[in-house]
Amino acid sequence: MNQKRNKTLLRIREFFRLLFRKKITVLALAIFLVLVVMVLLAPVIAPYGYDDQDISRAFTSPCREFLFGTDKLGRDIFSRVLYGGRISLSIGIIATLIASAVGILLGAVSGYYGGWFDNVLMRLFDVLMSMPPILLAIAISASLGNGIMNAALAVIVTAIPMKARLARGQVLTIRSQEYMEAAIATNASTAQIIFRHVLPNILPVIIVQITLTVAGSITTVASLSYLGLGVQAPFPEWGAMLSAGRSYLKDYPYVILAPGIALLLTLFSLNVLGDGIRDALDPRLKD
Amino acid sequence: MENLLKVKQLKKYFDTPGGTLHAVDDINFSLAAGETLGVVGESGCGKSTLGRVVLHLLESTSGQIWFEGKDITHVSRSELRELRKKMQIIFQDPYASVDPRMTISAVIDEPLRNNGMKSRSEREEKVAELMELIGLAKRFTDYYPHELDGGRRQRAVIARALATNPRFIVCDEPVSALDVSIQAQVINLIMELQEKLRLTYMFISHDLSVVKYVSTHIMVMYLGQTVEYAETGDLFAHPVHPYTQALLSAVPIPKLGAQKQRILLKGEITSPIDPKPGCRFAPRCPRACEQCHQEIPALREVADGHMVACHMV
Amino acid sequence: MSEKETLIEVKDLTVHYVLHSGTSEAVNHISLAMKKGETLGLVGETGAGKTTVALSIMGLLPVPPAQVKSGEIIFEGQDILKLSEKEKKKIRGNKISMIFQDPMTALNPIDRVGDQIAEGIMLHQSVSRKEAMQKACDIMEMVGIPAVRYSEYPHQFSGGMKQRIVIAMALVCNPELLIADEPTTALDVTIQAQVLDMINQLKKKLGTSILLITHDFGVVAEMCERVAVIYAGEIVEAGTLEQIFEFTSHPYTQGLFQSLPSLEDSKAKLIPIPGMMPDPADLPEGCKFADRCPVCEERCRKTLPPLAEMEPEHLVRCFRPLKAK
Amino acid sequence: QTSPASEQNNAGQENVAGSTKDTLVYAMSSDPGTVDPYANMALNLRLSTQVVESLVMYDANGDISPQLAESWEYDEDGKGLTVHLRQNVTFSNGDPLTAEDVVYSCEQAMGNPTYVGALGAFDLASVKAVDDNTVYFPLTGVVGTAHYVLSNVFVVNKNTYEENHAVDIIGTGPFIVERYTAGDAITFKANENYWGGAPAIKHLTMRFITEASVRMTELENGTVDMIDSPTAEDINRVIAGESKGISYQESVRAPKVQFVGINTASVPDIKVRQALLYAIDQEAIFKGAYSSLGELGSGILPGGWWYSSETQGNLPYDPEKAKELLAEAGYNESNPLSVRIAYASNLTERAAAAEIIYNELTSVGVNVTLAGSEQAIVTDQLNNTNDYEMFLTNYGNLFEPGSCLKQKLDSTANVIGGSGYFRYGGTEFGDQIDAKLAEALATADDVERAKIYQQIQDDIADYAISKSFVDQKDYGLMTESLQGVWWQPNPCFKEAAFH
Amino acid sequence: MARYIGKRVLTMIPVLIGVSLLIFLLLELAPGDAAQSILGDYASEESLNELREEMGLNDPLIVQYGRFMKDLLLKGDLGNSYQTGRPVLETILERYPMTILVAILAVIATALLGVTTGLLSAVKQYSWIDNICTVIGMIGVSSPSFFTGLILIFIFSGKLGWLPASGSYGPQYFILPIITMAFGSCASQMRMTRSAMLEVMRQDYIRTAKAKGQGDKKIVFHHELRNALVPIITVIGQQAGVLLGGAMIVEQIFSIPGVGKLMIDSIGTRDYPMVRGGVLFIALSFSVVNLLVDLAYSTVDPRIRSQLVHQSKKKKGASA
Ligand SMILES: Nc1ncnc2c1ncn2[C@@H]1O[C@H](COP(=O)(O)OP(=O)(O)OP(=O)(O)O)[C@@H](O)[C@H]1O
Ligand SMILES: Nc1ncnc2c1ncn2[C@@H]1O[C@H](COP(=O)(O)OP(=O)(O)OP(=O)(O)O)[C@@H](O)[C@H]1O
Ligand SMILES: [Mg+2]
Ligand SMILES: [Mg+2]
Repeated sequence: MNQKRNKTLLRIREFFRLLFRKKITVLALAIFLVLVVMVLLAPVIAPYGYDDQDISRAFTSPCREFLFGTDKLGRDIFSRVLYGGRISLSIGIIATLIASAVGILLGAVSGYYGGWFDNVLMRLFDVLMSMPPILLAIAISASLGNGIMNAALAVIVTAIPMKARLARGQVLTIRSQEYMEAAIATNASTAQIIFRHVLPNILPVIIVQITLTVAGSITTVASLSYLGLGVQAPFPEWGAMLSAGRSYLKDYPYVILAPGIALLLTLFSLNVLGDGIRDALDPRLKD
Repeated sequence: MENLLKVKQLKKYFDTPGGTLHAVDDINFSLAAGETLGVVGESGCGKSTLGRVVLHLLESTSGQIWFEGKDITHVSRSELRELRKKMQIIFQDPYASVDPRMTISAVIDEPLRNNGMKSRSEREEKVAELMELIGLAKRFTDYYPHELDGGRRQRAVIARALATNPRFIVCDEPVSALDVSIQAQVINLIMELQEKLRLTYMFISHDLSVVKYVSTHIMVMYLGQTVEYAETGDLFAHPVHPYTQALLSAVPIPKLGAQKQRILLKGEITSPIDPKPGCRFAPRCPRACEQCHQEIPALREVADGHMVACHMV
Repeated sequence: MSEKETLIEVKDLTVHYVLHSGTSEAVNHISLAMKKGETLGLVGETGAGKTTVALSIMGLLPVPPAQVKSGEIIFEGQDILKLSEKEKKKIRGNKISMIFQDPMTALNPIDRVGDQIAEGIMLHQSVSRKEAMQKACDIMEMVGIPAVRYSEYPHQFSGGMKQRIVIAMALVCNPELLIADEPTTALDVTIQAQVLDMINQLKKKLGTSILLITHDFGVVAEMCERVAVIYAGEIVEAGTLEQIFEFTSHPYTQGLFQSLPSLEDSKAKLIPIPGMMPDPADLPEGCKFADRCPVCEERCRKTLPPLAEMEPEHLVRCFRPLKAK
Repeated sequence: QTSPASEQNNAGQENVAGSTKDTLVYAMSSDPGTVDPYANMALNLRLSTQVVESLVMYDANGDISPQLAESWEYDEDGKGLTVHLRQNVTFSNGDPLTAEDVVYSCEQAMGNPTYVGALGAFDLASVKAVDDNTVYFPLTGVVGTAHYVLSNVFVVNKNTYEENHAVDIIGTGPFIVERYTAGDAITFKANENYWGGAPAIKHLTMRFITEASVRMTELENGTVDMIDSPTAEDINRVIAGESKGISYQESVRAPKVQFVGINTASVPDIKVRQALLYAIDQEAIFKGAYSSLGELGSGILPGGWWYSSETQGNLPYDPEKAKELLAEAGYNESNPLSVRIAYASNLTERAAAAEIIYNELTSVGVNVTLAGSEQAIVTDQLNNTNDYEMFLTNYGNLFEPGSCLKQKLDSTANVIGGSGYFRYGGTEFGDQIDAKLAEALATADDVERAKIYQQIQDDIADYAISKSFVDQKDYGLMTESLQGVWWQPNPCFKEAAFH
Repeated sequence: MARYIGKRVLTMIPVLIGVSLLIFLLLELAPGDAAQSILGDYASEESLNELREEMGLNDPLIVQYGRFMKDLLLKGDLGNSYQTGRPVLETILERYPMTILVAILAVIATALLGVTTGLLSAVKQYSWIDNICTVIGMIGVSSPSFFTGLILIFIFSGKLGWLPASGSYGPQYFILPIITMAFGSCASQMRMTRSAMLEVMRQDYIRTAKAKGQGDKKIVFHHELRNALVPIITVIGQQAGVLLGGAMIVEQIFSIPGVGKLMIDSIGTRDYPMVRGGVLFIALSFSVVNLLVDLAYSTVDPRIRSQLVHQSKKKKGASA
């Protein structure tokens, strides 16, 4: 068993070696970790609350006291960006996880069983996917009304079909592998097959997808908020901050640059990481 | 001898975009316990499909299968579970046939777990026992398949097949992917196990010399159909069907001056999709006549236990 | 037949694949010589380095990771390895051409097969497009494929036909050397027989020399005049067909023969070679075969036996060769 | 591709070359989708008033001056209004303007409830033509300021309206619709036969540019000559003279009062309502959200407007008092008051106001939920549910003040729920207000009537249902060379010219 | 082939029916009252009810849906906008060409940019060019279009005054929006080109071509790129779909009068007929793009071509 652990360790080391082959991936991971830590420690790091208003200090330029300046209501943008990250990241991650869990399971089951279930589901997804995702998200969140939950729901619903498609395709590939047949020949039950063979084997692809989807979800939520459909005041979601600050771009660029760059960095690190993981997991690209 | 497996008028058709594909078309044979049926034929002639249908990995289109005297053509779920403990399969590609994410012990453990062996220690013991049986050193327990060479992987696959103490194993080209030196190791292992465990094999291969080495009986298939069936010695000594003869003559012999009279066939195996009436081999047959293009020849006994499907003999 | 003039000579070729995970010593100090019009069989197990030798001759080694550590390949008085890329292109497909193992993947799936044949003609001969097409048609007929199928795509052909097209492509410029890397391994025996037969006929007609890479002694027996057995990147035995088959001297070669089931004498027990080929990234010192050798001694593990000439043309790399003429 | 802007660009070049520029490009925030004045009462009037004229108009001082109506007189009993039309006015298609056109227009207005409210002073169904040039408007009561309402009677051509009104309407105005490119722009050309004399601007383009910052950029780049709905920051900068070459125009009247209201049905306790209003700092919102533009809000009607009460007003900002009152009403930390505020979150200023209120109410211990949505959803919520305690909205003051008050406060008026978003319909208070409104309408004496209206405003203030932040004006920014633009309450270009 | 196209067009129908149903359901869920939207804030309950009755809003959903489909199928009528009273179809058709124009330009820009950089970084794998392309592409995908757009306007229109910030009156007007879109999507094109190229480069037939003595350039363009086209086309198709559907936010920011902006505006004002019509139109163009992509495959790849022919043959057999 010890040997097994060693082997696992070795595999992990190999994975990281491949992952860090490109300097940019290292950079991305560093950015991401710093962002996550800062966002997690927001209550500690942030010098002000995210909603500490003081009209008298509206639009203070960045200075020692207010690192990124203040907004129209005199709130400290640095603190708001930190707290906003909590919202953006947690929606991104939670929505992605839910969408992935549901999507993958649906896709795996429908790919595995085929038949009418598969047919119905795929037709449904055809319908959902025949609209641009952002339009679907807008339609959903406009129908359900504003708010964090509804925005998250819109993101989830738009992400599920893609996850399911992906999982289904993977399952179909794996299903035709001989080891699946071998498992069936040894009386493996469907659940065993899905959980022991199918899911672990599609995991790498899924992990990559998840990193990239987190980025996508954050973008979607930010876009919704930007259009006034997503997260509502006073929560400082980045897209909402951009939306509220966009009129002041010319006079007070820091009002939108701060959340904009935070958003950009987050998405950049996630995208690069996802890409790096994909490369690292792709056996064809080894060395 | 008791018939362990009997197959009658077995057919398996696939629906494909191009039409109905006759992968297995009216196959009959019976196989006694302890014997090995060698199945040879060109790529795509339905060998693997036949094996899979017998094992219920694919449902037959029509025909009947008996196993241990029982009709198993249609079985319930629970019967199938029991059946699968007794019938196993070894695939050609030892890489594709094991889950790349499982360690060797997990691979061998899988059938034990799936077939209700609950206790962990018991299973570990059994895995160790099986690994010893097939000659895999203990240190490979936690290796992943890709860390092993083909020969060892194939041993693990054999161990997995043996885990439920089956009586019958379909070996679907178990050595074609291996190098000659390794191939010999595995063939020897398969033969030893047969003796030790009184196993019955259906041994699929396109390598005639291997089939000849391991089988007691041989069935030559062409486009889903049996063209000749005989005891091994008999078949090699007196091949009757023109296809068998051509096949035998085409095998290059690793001996100096072994050059025999080659029967070179024209063309290649035709499409099994919606085959034309008549003998399937007729388009390539050097001896084909009018009748061959009209009727499918029936499988007839031409000598004791030697069956041939040809109008011309 | 030994009087014929030498066509190509590989001298002391060493090729390594340098990877992060280790260096694969794929080919080590291999020397080969081929005469005009002759067929040389290069036999060995998976990973022995056969393809690497072939690619070195073609100048097609994947450059990283492959590195030529030493050696030269003399063809027409020049060292191919030292030629510029441009000069190599002139030789490739023209004087030396190659057939790859898998006909299924060797053809560009989206080009008409005829065009793929004509491509080589237009590259090396100053002919018009039309002439090239005509020539392609001719050669298609020659390998037994009706010229009317010029405009079809690879997926419309069966494996054997594709392999014939690949062969036609290789022969289209009358090369002096044809390297055939396991040309029939992917084919059924009856088709293999057709293809081998065809290669033989073409060879007779065109006088091309053939470097035939295979692991099948049956094919060797049928096609070759001389044989080199390669093990873990080294030649362990080389000689004429007769020398190798009748006077097998290296324990490895003998092991290979003994592990083959035979069609002729049915119940001879198979004697497998125990163990497996060493990892080319981690080769032992001494004789590479020592671990699996039934007659291995102490010194075999320490020092690499030289490739000794047992008799003219019969070379064996073993301290204890089995037998000689 | 011929386009309004390229024409404008050409004109711009001409300008450089020294000849006079006669093309004006105006940028507004969104495409109303129609030039029909009777489609709904919003931005469409910015377009339609270029083409279609009302009977009277507001002049630069905010006073009524004749337009299509030349003169008018009230009946003896004050219950009717006779309007004399200007002579020799023709529509741009050559049809003469007749009294029948006015009657026809009133019929169109009847089909639109917004106008039914806006024209509430008139008994629309009974408007009739006395002769070709005279129209008689019966009134619903004694409305001394009814002639102001004539500014909302837009006269369309009875012969062509039916066929063409959405993107190509025929009017008597200074401009003629040339082309309407949905979502992009509408172009007008000068009506050379305009009764008031052909305008100096020969081509008028109104572009729809969503982003305020982009509109401003275009103005600064000179690709647009005038913009509406600028950001408060831009306006302040222009007012302060910090933007070179850009001047501004403000509407003389404050057409809007921005305020927070309380749903009396969800918050029946007057102490709680007072507490909520005490907790809100009107000035902070005026400054923080509205950037101190316009006048600090003084009540339901804009300060200094006809009938506006001087004694009425907002409760002062007194958070301590608010806490006290809340405690008296039985709310404390363990049992906080929960308040849901409905507002249109796509309006940035209102959203900022909501955030300030959130902060202020939270600091007196109220548990606040901001329920911001798009306007359409908020409207639905306020009309059809009781799912809110407070709301942010504005009163439009496009009409005559009596109608304004009636429309806002009458619990039997045609607003859903009976009494608007305050929900006091059916209560004693509601009946009281209704009675006073009726009384005002029946009062012929102007001074008396004004008193009643002021009384109503004081009652409302005492009932503690709203606090206004700002009497808001509309602003337009333009290049300095553009002069003679009116903003009443829509931009009017008939006397505009580049200098 | 025609048969295949016919078949594909037929299969679009259920998808479009599904889309219309979905959007009907979604809008039913939505708060906001159509009658209210039309009549405005001060409408009376009676007039609202009257209008609802007139518009059939009081009928069960399924009846409303049936009526909608009937009008659509029999009269090609998508209803009238609540907001402007104009026929929805007319408005959409007016706005559609702009969206198509922008989408096509953006697709071309994306493809040009993405394919070239992808090709470069595949051919020069791990070189500095590869790295720079990757980084820039990654920044592109990571910058939400509303941010990119605002910044571009800020710089190029606001600060430098080089390019117009809004409108669609000439070639220069499209530069910023197209850059915004291409910047955001060229990374996936590049990524796909790169990996498809790397995949193809490892194929045996490339080795065969080299063995013929073929030159590098010819190998890259004739053999490799052509074979990599299928996945590249897939991505182009996906992007074309998305962009055709209206690069909604970009249209919004740059005030381009396309369908995307129309959709955002209509959703904002709860102009349901417009939303329904727009979504249907977008879904339709999505399906058409998918069909075009499949047809493009078949021109590129003879294997797919013969598959298509096969499939439609089978269909013929089945119906006979
Ligand atoms: N699941 C399937 N669906 C459709 N056709 C199939 C399926 N499985 C096999 N076939 C077809 O059935 C025929 C027989 O296939 P089978 O795999 O049994 O051949 P085989 O003799 O085992 O060939 P090989 O030597 O290549 O393994 C082939 O033409 C194959 O394409
Ligand atoms: N591109 C490569 N990168 C890394 N290692 C390689 C590469 N190509 C070959 N090798 C290694 O070099 C050794 C020799 O390979 P080669 O392909 O020459 O063997 P071969 O004799 O042709 O085998 P086969 O019979 O399987 O074709 C093997 O260990 C192989 O893993
Ligand atoms: Mg098979
Ligand atoms: Mg090889």
